[in-house]
Amino acid sequence: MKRKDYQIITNNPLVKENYDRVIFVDGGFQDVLIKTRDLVHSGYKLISHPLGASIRMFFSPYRSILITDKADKLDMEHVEIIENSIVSYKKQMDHRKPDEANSKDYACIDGELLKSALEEHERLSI
Amino acid sequence: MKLELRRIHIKDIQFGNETVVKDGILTINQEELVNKLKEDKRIKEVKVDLARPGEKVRIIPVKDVIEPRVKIEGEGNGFPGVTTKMAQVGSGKVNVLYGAAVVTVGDIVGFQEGVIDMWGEGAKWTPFSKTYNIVVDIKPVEGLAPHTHEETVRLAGLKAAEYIGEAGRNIEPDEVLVYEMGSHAEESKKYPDLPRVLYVEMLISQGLLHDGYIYGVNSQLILPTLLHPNEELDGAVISGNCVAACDKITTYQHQNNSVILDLYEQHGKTINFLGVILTPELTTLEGKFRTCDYTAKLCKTLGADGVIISEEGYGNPDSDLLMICKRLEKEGIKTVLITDECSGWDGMSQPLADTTEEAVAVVSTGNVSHVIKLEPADKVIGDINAITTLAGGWEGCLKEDGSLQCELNAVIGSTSEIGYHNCTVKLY
Amino acid sequence: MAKKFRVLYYVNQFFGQIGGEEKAGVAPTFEAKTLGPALGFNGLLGDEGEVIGTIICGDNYFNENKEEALEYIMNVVKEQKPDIVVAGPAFNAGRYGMACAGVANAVVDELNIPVVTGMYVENPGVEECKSKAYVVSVADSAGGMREALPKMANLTKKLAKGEEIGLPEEEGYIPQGKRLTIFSDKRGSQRAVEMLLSRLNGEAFETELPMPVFDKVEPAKAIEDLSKATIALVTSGGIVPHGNPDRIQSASAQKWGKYDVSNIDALTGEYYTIHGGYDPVYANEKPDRVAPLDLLKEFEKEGKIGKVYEFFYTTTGTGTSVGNATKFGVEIGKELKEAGVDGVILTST
Amino acid sequence: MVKEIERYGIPIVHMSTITTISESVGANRIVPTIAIPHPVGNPNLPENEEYSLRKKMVERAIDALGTEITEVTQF
Repeated sequence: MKRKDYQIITNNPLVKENYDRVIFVDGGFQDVLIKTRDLVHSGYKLISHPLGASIRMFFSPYRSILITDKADKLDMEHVEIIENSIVSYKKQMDHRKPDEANSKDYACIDGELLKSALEEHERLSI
Repeated sequence: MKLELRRIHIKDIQFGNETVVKDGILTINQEELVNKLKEDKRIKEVKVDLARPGEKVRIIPVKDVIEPRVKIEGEGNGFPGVTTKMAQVGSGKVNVLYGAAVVTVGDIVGFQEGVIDMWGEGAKWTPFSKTYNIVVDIKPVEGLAPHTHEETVRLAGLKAAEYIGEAGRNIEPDEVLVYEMGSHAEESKKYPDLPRVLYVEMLISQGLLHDGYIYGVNSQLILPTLLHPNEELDGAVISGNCVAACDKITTYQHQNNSVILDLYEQHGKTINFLGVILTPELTTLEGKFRTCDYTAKLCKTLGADGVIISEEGYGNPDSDLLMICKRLEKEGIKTVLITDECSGWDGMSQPLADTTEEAVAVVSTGNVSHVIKLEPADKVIGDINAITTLAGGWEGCLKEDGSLQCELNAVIGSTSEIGYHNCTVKLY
Repeated sequence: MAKKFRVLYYVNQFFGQIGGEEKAGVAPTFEAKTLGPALGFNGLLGDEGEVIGTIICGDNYFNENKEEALEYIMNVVKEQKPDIVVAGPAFNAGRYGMACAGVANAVVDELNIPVVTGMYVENPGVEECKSKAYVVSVADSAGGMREALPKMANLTKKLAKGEEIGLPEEEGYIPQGKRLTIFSDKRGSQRAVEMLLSRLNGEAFETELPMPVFDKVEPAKAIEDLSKATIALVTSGGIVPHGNPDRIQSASAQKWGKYDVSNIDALTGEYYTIHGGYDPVYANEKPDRVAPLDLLKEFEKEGKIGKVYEFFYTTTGTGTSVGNATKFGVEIGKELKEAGVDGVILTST
Repeated sequence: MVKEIERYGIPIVHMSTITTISESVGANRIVPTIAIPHPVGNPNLPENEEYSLRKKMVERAIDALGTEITEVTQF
């Protein structure tokens, strides 16, 4: 990766092992969202969307989110996205538990999706 | 472009010594099919099974569904850019084994759960309980990287559909559907007074198990692009999605995209249908802003008066859907959105987390958290372990009598956001 | 012949034929008879069901002694074992509506027995119980009795027999707010095309997923002279005195607290945060970062505002239900109004 | 809470970080704040700068109460 303007908020041990610039969250998907929210409220911006694109990924025990490496002015659009994501997550998981039985596979796919997100970020050279 | 979809009505399927269609009965030479697929050295084992509507059969975990076809006239048999040489599709004659479907199963990851029940309560919720399904279960050799594994299963499904489709080459069709549409200039001249309508079809484009392909190009890499509707009906777009069972667009649903077909139906009568814009749903926010702006710009440049936007998936794509809507409505272009919703088990939650006041016309294709009960099957095709994943993931979702409770989101095509199925939501 | 299903009826003092406003204070009684609307209602059930008795309660009694009233009523319900409970119709009578709603919620929540009632759509009782009971939409006065009872009786029959309940507009009840997945006779794409055609032709269309509409209040008039005004400070940021004396919950708050701040110049030092939804470090360091009492006191000294109201109000916003937030607002607003407060600063996290 | 208090005819200003949520709960006078953990403050600033920022925000809120409005307004 040429760009170095990101950080990864993750609770995925695979990601922790394989990447630099990691803010590791010792907790669940929701804790990753909350950590992201705290940082967005302190002026960091979201690079990747906090949620996945399919319902199954809501059940993932692991999540990795990309944010900027520097705090800037608070961006309301980003605040709204992370807040709505938390509402959405809680609603989806209302009665469900994360799918721990398949946690290895989720860790792998989360890692793959992160890789795609980073490549996409790389293609947008701002 | 002029495309003839020549439907041969399939009324039953069976195994036999050769792969042929006779009197509407599709016979499959199992061995030949297996050998054909095993030409790919990455495949270790192939099992083929049949599932007919009404049988107490459960298919799980489904990866993709493909319609078997053969092109008898015109360029590009199969799926150009993926399984066959590059060609411009959208014109010519295609013989379709209508009523048959190739269903690929195979767990690339343990949490795939997409289910098709061929009978009873479960059958009501999926459009693929009404097709005669040739189920192809693919086990690759050990040690494949996840990407290669996914690709292997994806290609095997497409090849199986091509192989079976060949059986229809010389059969007289039961009905012929003609899809013809000229250039924008020609059509506008023919129908100067009809409102111009575009279809924006969003595709999940986010990485492994979350991809779509257009002429073999991963949609992650494209700017929104314009297609003649015939191209999609003729195999230009395929699915690489595995984990959004209820609302992913299977390859079958691209080949038979219901929004395209229903807009075609109105072309020249009430509207002038301009075509399909395929829009990737990206992961990064900057990427999302770019594709949404670009989509709106295309619609405006093409002079659309109205646009139907269909989403794929659930979660971050909701943002794209509403952003596109907002941008179009601001330009005075009227939109109708198709999406599913999550209003919780009891249907009492706010259905969308993101909202925008511009989204005044929305078709809801069902609540993904709606709980349904599935009876025990006599026979399970695929991976019996996937049943545990299928059952809800909460206390008491597996009953003593073998029945299970799951949410609609596990059922293939149940809340199809191209409106392929009949589910909707009403306020009670 | 199948056994008749059993209906227990609830009415107020007026419809129970005890008396008018002067009898609104009477405690609940039970009569094994069909009184008032219960009589006509019984007739509408035909051979299928019967009203086994009527509970009568004064509207004021119910609303002022809800606990006692419900205790009596619930005991009757438990003894009589009805298959279904019917209350009202209350038309536009607010206290009667609230009583029907109170009975409905208790019966559904505790005994899981279905309840049918009838109210005018603006009756405050509707919001209270529509998600649990079936509230038939009726006229705003008792003149609508003749139309109300058959609708209520139809729903009662269906519920008692376990039949499927149709759409609100078909059955005549006020939507309960449940979004149910059902099958349409047209596939989604067809519905989308038709909706678009309606839009393009300027015809009426109905979205299947209405965006939420937010209830608006007219902006209150501005304060004319700030230098004479009393300003109150309210927060949903969970700032409380050390030790959290009122035990306000850190999330999903069930109550609010008020604390005398007339003798202090800042919250810092004596207050801290109990809010469960954010990193507490900054707020604990300086709670005035969440509720800026210090600066309001400064502006009071400088004469920019007349006075900081002597009480500071606080609760937590995280996970607090809309219902509770509304209730807190009503209660706090009432106190502030009575105290003659001129303006309010509400801070949220 | 905002709406219900304003219903009594008392002008109320909502100091809130998420102004869209503020609008959705029915606030008419809104002052945007800094961040959820410290709406009326910014611990990253030197003390005197934080003080003047805070004072400005609270003054804006007070002035909002003295300003006649007809629709949702951000101050």
